[in-house]
Amino acid sequence: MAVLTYIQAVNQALKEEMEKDEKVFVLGEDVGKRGGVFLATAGLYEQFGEERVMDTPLAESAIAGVGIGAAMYGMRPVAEMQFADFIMPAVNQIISEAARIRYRSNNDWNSPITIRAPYGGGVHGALYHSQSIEAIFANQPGLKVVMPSSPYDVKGLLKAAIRDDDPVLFLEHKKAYRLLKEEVPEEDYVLPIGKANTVRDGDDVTVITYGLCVHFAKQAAEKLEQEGINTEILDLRTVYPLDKEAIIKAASKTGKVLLVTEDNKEGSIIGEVAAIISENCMFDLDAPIRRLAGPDVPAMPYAPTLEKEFMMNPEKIEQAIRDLAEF
Amino acid sequence: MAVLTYIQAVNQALKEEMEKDEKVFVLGEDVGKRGGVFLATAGLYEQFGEERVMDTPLAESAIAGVGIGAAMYGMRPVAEMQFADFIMPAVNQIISEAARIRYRSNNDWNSPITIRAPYGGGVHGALYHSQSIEAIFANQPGLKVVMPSSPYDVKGLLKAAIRDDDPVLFLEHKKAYRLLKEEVPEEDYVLPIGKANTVRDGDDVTVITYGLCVHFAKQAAEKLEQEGINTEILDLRTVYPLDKEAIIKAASKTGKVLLVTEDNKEGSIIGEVAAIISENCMFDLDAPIRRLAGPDVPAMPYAPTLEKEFMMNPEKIEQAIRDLAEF
Amino acid sequence: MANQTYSLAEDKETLLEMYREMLLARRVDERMWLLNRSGSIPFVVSCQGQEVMQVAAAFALNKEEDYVLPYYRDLGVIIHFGMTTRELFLQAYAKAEDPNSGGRQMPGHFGKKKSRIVTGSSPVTTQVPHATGFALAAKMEKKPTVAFVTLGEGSSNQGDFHEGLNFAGVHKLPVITMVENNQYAISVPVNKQVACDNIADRAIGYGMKGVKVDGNDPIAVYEAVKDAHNRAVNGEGPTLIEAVSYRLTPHSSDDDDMTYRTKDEVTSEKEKDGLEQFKKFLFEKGYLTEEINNELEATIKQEINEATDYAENAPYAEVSTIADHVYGEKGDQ
Amino acid sequence: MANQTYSLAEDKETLLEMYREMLLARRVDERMWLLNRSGSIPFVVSCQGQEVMQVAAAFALNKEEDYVLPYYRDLGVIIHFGMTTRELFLQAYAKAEDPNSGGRQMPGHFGKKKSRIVTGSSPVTTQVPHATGFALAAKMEKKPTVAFVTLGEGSSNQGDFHEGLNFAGVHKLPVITMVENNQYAISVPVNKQVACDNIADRAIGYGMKGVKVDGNDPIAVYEAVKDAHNRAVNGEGPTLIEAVSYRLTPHSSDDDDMTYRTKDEVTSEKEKDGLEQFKKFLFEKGYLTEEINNELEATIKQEINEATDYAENAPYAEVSTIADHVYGEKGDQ
Ligand SMILES: Cc1ncc(C[n+]2csc(CCOP(=O)(O)OP(=O)(O)O)c2C)c(N)n1
Ligand SMILES: Cc1ncc(C[n+]2csc(CCOP(=O)(O)OP(=O)(O)O)c2C)c(N)n1
Ligand SMILES: [Mg+2]
Ligand SMILES: [Mg+2]
Repeated sequence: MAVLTYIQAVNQALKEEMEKDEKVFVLGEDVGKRGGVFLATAGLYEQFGEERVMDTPLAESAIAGVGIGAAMYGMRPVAEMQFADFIMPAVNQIISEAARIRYRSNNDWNSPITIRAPYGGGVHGALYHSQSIEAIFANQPGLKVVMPSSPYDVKGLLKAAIRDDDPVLFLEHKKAYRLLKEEVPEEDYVLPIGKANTVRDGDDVTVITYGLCVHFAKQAAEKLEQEGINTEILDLRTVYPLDKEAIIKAASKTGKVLLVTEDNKEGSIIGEVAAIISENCMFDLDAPIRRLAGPDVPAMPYAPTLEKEFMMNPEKIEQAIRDLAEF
Repeated sequence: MAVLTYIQAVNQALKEEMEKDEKVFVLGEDVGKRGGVFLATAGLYEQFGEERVMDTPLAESAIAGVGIGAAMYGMRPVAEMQFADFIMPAVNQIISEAARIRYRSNNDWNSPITIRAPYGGGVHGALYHSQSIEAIFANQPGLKVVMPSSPYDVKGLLKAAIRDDDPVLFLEHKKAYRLLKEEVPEEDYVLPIGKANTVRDGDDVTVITYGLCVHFAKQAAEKLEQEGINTEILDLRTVYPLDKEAIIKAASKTGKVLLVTEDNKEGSIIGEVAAIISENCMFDLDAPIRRLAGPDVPAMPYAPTLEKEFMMNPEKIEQAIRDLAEF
Repeated sequence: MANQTYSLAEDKETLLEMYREMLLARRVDERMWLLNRSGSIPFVVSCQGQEVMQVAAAFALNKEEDYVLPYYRDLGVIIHFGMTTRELFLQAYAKAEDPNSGGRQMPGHFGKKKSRIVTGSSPVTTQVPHATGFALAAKMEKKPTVAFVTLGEGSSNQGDFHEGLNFAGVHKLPVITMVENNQYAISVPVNKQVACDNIADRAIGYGMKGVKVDGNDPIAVYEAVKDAHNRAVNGEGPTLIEAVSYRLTPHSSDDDDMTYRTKDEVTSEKEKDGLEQFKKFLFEKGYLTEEINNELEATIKQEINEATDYAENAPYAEVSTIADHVYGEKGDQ
Repeated sequence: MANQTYSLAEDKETLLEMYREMLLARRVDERMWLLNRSGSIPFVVSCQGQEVMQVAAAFALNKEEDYVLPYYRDLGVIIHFGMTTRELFLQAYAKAEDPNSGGRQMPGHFGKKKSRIVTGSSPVTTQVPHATGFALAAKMEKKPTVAFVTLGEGSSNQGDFHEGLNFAGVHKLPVITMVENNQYAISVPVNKQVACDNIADRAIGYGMKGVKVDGNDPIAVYEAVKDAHNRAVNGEGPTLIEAVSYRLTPHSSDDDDMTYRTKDEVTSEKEKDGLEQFKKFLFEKGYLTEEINNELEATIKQEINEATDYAENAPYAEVSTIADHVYGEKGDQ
């Protein structure tokens, strides 16, 4: 098995799906010759040509809308939003159209588009190149929102997204692109959309999180193990619709739950996770649910001091787990 | 005091604010001669003229964006989205711009725009004229989201929104427009944005809700009173940012909490309410938090049978309160 | 009627079939207003005044290869593409059997894959980028398919119009966009929607051909769309067509147009009604006679009566189906 | 240099001041690249190749009455409107004292109310409807104010361009929109962004005047903007100006333009550099001499050195301020 970075896993999944199915094509800004500003599509233009690796005009509503049209026709478009922050002009196409096409047509039409977007901070991106945007979309039946936490998951989940018969919003943490590396099988595999994944077993405290924060949580858990604190970590993988069973099981297991997100606290998707727990297994809890999140400010500032203050990190998580363990 | 309907209260608040401050003006589709498709602006065109009651081209991103520009200049625009469902093309202007202008400019600029939009179902509006859209916006620091439940609240809260120095999304339930009537003072008054309101005292069960559902909850509570079940009802009034104190107080009071929304369940704002309770007063609860919401389908269908199945009503709330009381 | 060299003017059969479809659209629409006013259906949004451009345009398309992305007034387009009268009343009554949405959407939200009619929503103009997407896919698949999309003139101010047409222009895609300029967007007259003299003037900004035609002249509309279709299938790219007529009814059954326009204006516009003009033209040509016309009216009336009865008595979708088809399941496409 | 009758060509003082501002913008930009490459600042996005059009346009505006809504390359515009060299380095270093955002936004996100520079964001083209809003407000308040907004040619494909300009056209508002066509949108050449020959051709669709000028010709740009400004204040409505030059640097410090364009192309374009041309013109005119020029360069260099030192040593915002100004408080505006 080769060791791949998170971004290489994105690239490999795209390459393999395009080789496997000629209905798969990529469209977005600078995805062609440039290979994407993060090189997610590097080499694809050379291998598959301009028509299947298409530089679009600078217009996100068209990137989504044209992709949705092609998907209804029967293609498998993979649309790239250059930064998740710039998906906003496409919200009408994604929510009013992609998410509702199957339901509104009573199953006559469907729209199997995958929309990739790099989200998250810690890259000196400031207010508009650092945002977590999942909460805006994680309330729209008909849409699926996937947020992988590792190169292995990226490959298996992106392939699943492209093959999914419904629209999938695929959010990649841009700081993870080069930070995270691991062995990724050469062969073809898919991971189930809609299912969470237990990435660590423990019986003292349960951490439920997703995306880059899974990596931070693992680091924290390893340190705490030396103190004899054993942490269960559930990676949501799909943040909409949520895997309720897995959440209830993981919360009940330890009775002490820490929910972690890089997003602002109020209105983030971990609020829904807390609600599911409080509805279904509140009496199994030995401590109040604890949420660890970004501050409720528009997004993270550029100044390194302020960015650091906003960002999630292993230390914050470690402290929160310890507090819960000692509760 | 005159008895006003919910829509008349909207109209009166607009009229009085326009009389009081000539920087206040209205812009939107068909708000002029037509007086708005729900007659929210009836008579204003005649009283204040075309320039202050402006029919715009059919383009929501411009309605919001031009309003935001005028607000930065120093005006007090009140933009109307003809239906909340059609706010989607304006999401970029509302979230990327209005909500971030003060923070990103470090308080040098601000954008005091009010954006009114009729939301909600039960009016044969089907998928695109019935939606609850608050969850999309109730995660954006810098923005305030207000959802009044009665004519009295409409007048006081809309005036407060127009005078607020920050952007306010003001969501009016279109079924309430003519359904709800009550005495509304002639004189000028404002109600505080950001504060919830206890509309009913009780010590058996606490219902926390907002908008039209407050009306349904009151009806349910009155019936249950005869059975000796006393219901506390907290009207959130502002759904973002939430009044955490009031939520904690109301939940702790009875220890049995029912959260109600007309929106789809997963990802709705009552999830955040549940999270606040489970973080802050979980051990004061005598029953699991109960959520009553719409089904997780894109929006309510047109066929009367299906619309009825989707919509919230007093019977559903009554049953849920009774179940909790008996828990 | 502009005098024409093209043989369509001499093609009796086609002209009569066009007339039949226009008349059917008009009569179906009129019936729906009756049903609405009598309280049987809660809503109707009309094609009246636009049937001529709709049917004439549809005739210039290829029913086997093309896709249409209609908007809510396009009864004429979808009738030609295969939506039956019965299906039209099933959607008006929101019954389970409605192929458009199974009663989930409001009337006027058309879609029927079997007839190559693409599902539509309420937010205006979102179908324009979709049409570009269909055209892009067809081009990739080397199919002779053209995407035909319509919208109102007010809707041509949405960002999606600009983004969708620009994309089609840059990639020279086989899309025909027809703006049905009926001179009002609900209460707002076209001069408060746009400052340009012609919506067709926007074409140059997208590097495509722009054409303005009299929407009450079926032969002019047919030829404009036919020409655009030829260029599309020959890889010469997209066309923007503006067809002008007048909205003869209020915006919808919820609207009161007397709050913003006068009875006189409407009456004088009614006199230019394209359907009436076309009928006169067919009489003058001797293609249509009182006898044929009465027979036609009678057949249509019966068809509508049967469809109304059928739809009225058809069942609503089971309440238990409310959560069906949010996501696909094995066995769906 | 197009030969001109208008006296600006003879107005030595103004031309020299224009030159000074263009040169300052260029030298500030060059310093930022040095600081970036040496690791002192994480990011820079450049004005190089566009200083001439930016400064010339700004000179045609009224600093006391107008508002500018610049985009990230507009060093020339904001320098003329009053952003100091020190402030430019404060924002590059993201220090607390930065008037643009107090170090909250990336470099190139300008805003300073005192200088009538409206705060900008990263999503492109959102400033276009804002400019229309400023113009609308000014018109309501009967002020002689004009809103001047800029964007790139790629950004002219966003829906907000269409919606903002259409609104301005319909209401005949005093807005000047200048598209700075530098022929690339990151890696995508203009011919893959638009299919029209000129961005200015889009004006007709909004019922406004469209003008295309050589962005390397300061006198042509000045006159185009001046003319638009005159018409705006006389209630004759908005203008769309396309000014053409070339992006001399990579898109930003994060970009590698050699992946999509050739060194030869860039070198040959460098020869048309408007700043160099203008300098030659001033020498020919005898307005500029080696001596004056060296003095100018020296003063600018010192100004930049001082600003760099100041900014480098200035403090970042206190961590405790992270939650300030999410919402207004008593005492704010
Ligand atoms: C995005 C959006 N905004 C507003 C509406 C409400 N609305 C429905 S039809 C209409 C007017 C459309 O006018 P036009 O495009 O000229 O089409 P017409 O109805 O005249 O055929 C409006 C404002 C909508 N459906 N979608
Ligand atoms: C809505 C949005 N989408 C994408 C981006 C990323 N982006 C930043 S600049 C740019 C290219 C802009 O090109 P152009 O408009 O020609 O301006 P230029 O940089 O050439 O001056 C892109 C795609 C963005 N900032 N905003
Ligand atoms: Mg119209
Ligand atoms: Mg450019």
